[in-house]
Amino acid sequence: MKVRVIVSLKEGVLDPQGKAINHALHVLEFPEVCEVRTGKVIELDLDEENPQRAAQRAHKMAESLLANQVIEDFIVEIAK
Amino acid sequence: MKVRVIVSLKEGVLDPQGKAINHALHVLEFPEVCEVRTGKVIELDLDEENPQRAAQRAHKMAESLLANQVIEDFIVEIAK
Amino acid sequence: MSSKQKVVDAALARQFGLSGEEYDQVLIIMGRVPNLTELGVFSVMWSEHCSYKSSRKWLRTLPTTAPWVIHGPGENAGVVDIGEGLAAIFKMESHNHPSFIEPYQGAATGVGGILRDVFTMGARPVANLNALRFGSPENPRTRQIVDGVVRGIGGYGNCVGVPTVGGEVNFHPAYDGNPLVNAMTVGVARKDRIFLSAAAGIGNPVVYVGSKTGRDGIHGATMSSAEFDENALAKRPTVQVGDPFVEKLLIEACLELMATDAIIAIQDMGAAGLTSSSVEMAGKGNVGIDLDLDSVPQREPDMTAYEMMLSESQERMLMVLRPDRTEQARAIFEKWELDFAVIGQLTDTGRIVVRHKGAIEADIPLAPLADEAPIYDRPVATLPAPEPIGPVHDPVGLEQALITLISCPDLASRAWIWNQYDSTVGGQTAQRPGGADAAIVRVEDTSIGLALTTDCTPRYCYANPRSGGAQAVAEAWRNITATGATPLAVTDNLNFANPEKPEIMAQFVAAIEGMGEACRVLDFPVVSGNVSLYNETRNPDGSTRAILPTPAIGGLGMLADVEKHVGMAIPRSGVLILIGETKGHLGQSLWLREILGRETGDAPDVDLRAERRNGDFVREQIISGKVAACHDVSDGGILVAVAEMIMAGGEGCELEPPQSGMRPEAYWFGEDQGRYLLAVNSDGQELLHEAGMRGIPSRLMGKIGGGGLTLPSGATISIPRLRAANAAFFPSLMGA
Amino acid sequence: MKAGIVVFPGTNRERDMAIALRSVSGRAPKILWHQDTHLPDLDLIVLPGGFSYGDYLRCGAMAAHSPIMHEVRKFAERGGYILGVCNGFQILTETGMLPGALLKNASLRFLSQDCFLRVENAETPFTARWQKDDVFRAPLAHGDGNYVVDEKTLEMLEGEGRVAFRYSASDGVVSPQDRETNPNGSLNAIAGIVSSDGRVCGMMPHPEDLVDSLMGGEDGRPLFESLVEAVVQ
Ligand SMILES: Nc1ncnc2c1ncn2[C@@H]1O[C@H](COP(=O)(O)OP(=O)(O)O)[C@@H](O)[C@H]1O
Ligand SMILES: [Mg+2]
Repeated sequence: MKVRVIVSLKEGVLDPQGKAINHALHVLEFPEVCEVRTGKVIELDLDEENPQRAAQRAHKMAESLLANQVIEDFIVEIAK
Repeated sequence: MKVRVIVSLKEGVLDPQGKAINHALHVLEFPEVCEVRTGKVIELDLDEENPQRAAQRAHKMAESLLANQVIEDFIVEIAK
Repeated sequence: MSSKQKVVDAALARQFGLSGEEYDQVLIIMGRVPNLTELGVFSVMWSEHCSYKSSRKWLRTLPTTAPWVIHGPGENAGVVDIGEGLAAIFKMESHNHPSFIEPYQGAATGVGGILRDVFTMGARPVANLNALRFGSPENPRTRQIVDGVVRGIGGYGNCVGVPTVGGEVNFHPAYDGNPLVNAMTVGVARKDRIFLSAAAGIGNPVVYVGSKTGRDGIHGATMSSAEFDENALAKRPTVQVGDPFVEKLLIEACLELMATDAIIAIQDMGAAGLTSSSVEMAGKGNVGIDLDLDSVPQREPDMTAYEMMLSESQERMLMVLRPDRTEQARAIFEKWELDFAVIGQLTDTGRIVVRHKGAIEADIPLAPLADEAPIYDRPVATLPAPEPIGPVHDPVGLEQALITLISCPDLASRAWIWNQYDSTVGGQTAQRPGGADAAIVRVEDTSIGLALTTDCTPRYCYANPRSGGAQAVAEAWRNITATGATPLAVTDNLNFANPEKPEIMAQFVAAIEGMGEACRVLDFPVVSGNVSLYNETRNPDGSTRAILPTPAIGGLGMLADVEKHVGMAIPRSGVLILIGETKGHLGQSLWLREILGRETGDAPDVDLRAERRNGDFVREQIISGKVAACHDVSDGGILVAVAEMIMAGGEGCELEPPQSGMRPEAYWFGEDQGRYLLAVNSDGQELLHEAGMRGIPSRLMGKIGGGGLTLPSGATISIPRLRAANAAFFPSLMGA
Repeated sequence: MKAGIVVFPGTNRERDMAIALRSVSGRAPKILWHQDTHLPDLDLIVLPGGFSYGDYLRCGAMAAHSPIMHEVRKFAERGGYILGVCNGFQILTETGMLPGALLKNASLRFLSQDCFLRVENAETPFTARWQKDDVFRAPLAHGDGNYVVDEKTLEMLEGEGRVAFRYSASDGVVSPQDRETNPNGSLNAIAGIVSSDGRVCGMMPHPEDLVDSLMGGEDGRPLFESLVEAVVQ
């Protein structure tokens, strides 16, 4: 089962990388870009057939390692 | 319209970060983890109402800036 | 690609970079048609990169010995004696083509590769340097390449914890499609514990350690030996990705194992990976080697023998161990969480035999693979005479010219770059980048200092390859001397274009002649190096553009007492004295290029005997404690050198009028060689007298003090103005 | 002073730290391995700089889960002194032993340069040899040193005098918005903080790399001298 954990900075935490990309996209003539936020994807290939259990375990992994909840939020998605 | 670009290393390209996370998850007693691949998410808020056009533009941005196509692949997803 | 599928013939061999004659030679050696894996082995072993087929004849003419040289060329790196039972081990290597395709990973893996060359010999790496050449700043791609290369060098070196202490950077349109990334590593080992690569002991296990093997950079060795065409970007060969974290573990694990007596031979897997490491180890030891690829740690499923033998996955080493120490070795690598696998053994067959899944995938006699590798005596054209310098006039005056020069790409402050390199890790860096003409690193727990530098002036090498080659060596020697250190030996990285063109071969041969002569006169032997050819870009219309000939020199010197070294920062008081003769040579000078927009004239003459005499005098003065600061006069001439000392020290200087009978711009900006500026705390008379007694040209340049650089006219350029002009280029090029 | 330095896979400033500790205290520190679960008798544990686990995922995140960190935490609870420098500071925040987090430098580049630090609280075991408002120089070398913390905690840190060091100009002027003097963009120009009992200190710059005039100065020595003094008492 493939599970995807997406970790991104909490709202309110400055994302200079996002800002830099936003700026660069404007320079490259993508004026429609209003905001850019960056984050990390961690794709897990789990030896677990049950999607719900897989998601639960991934959630645990995110809490204990993949995200730093002082500054980051995360979501877990089951890959199609 | 919110669009998400997920950039990840091409298949076969070494992902040192994924390897290290995999190792750490095993130590933390998540033995079910078989493989970990890491990537970046770039969430774009676009001034564009048409989902198709938004995706197209995001695709262009990925090609010209967000992904390094020598070693990276990307996908574009329309946020729900 | 499977060994079974492709039909091997002369046409395929050509695709693999083997000429018709070379393929015929393969057929004779094999006595049959080779299979695909075997063809792959020949093609990488006989590539320019591994066989030095165009350059070997000329490399042999370089001086390589001296009483302090322990190992010259032929090992993974050069080794020199630095006293107290210690040796310095160092080498430079290029990663030019990979850095053009993927600047970050290309540069990063370049650093990783040269580190392995050094620690494979038993040394703890103590310093990195990098010699970089980029295209025109106006070319938009230049900025991306600078960004990626600098991040990559920093990303790798910072993580492994080896300080990056020096290097050089030039910009020139000739590097637009072909930047040069030359990385140098210096390590320190005990003299009695140096590890070599010749395998020995029939039946001994062949052990693979480090990272797993993937399909990375297959045919990198042949790629770096072929000229570039516009399609290179589109082809996108599997780029190698470095893992500096694993490299750090590999350093620690290897050094831990090297403290035991387990290792008989060891070799990093560099270009052409498993093939070149196994062939070279067995070949040097005159033994045979059997490999069982089933045991090779693999990152991807279903890899073929061909892929495993040619993979250039990073952070791997091959060792021959004492059989009774294998388990002890395994425990060390497991402690450091690295792969460890016995993948074969040494045999008495004189052949390399590769097995995979029960089948023999390659069976090649080793001696002819090495001995019958092609060597070419390529045609050499007559060098064209340098373009005449043309009429010279000064349209702007001293002040404006100085400001223009210190802000130009080749002289602007490199702080933007070195501020991204960790230069202090290890706690032994006594002179960081910018502090002295050579970086100074103390050898831990001793009073020994190493002085390290890289040098080359490609515009001189283009105008006059022979003088340019000599100048590169002389400048490295001078930079080391200017700190008070004694120059010991050099490593080189000979970057040239296509050697099949007689005019390029002429540059190559002349540069080596110049280098060789300088090395001989200065007692500065070449102990290691690397050749990178085919550095040119094929334009869409089929024409090609060659790089400037760039024989980069990495120099190493030492101080028995590191406390005695000096930097280049002007002190609080005293005078500046110029040592060496000023003739006002403006050919190929930066003044000519930046002010008159011309790259004309001959390179400056290099008088090696004067160079040696002046340098030996300067070093003596520094070691006797009479000198507060020293800086050599090179790019940009005297006025730029004075400005650099002022910017580094934050103290001004009032300059004396120029030599009579010389045009001011020639005096102040001429690039005559063999000169130094010395700052002394006294009135300088004693030193001037001493120089006079020895017949060494010397001259009072000015009195230290005042708020900036005061010209003989009385005009003063303030220190903040100098610094601002000098600082602007990189931030503005890079957009921060 | 009996000091121990923890080595994680990827740590690279343990030697610098050992040299500094030995030179100031006259005693060579013990090197501890990240998998050790038994600590020797120690006064001080140092988590040194480097790239533990390659700084992959987040700096310090994986090291924070090492077996030894359990012992380090217990050591702190017993009142032992702990110093985390650079990667060590990142590890301390990842374990929650110190509040806040270290984000990418505002420039998004690795920075290696000298900075000036102003001593904000001279009453801690790490700073006693200085006076409040003293300024000293220290090299910094990191990609992720931009200190952030939520507003409430920040108020508490400031209120309780737990900010030990702030980035400043050479004359002591602190300007958080100024990239010249606050190079990584840290909140309130915070360069180092201490725990509520003052016994755990985390800081980004490297005082251990400036304890020898040959290397450009001895500005970092007072920190180690303060610790030696604290231990004696
Ligand atoms: N330009 C040169 N001058 C002197 N020695 C050289 C030069 N180029 C290569 N060598 C020597 O040839 C040997 C093989 O070099 P190389 O193939 O680059 O090493 P590696 O296999 O480690 O990449 C080394 O000992 C190297 O020092
Ligand atoms: Mg080698």
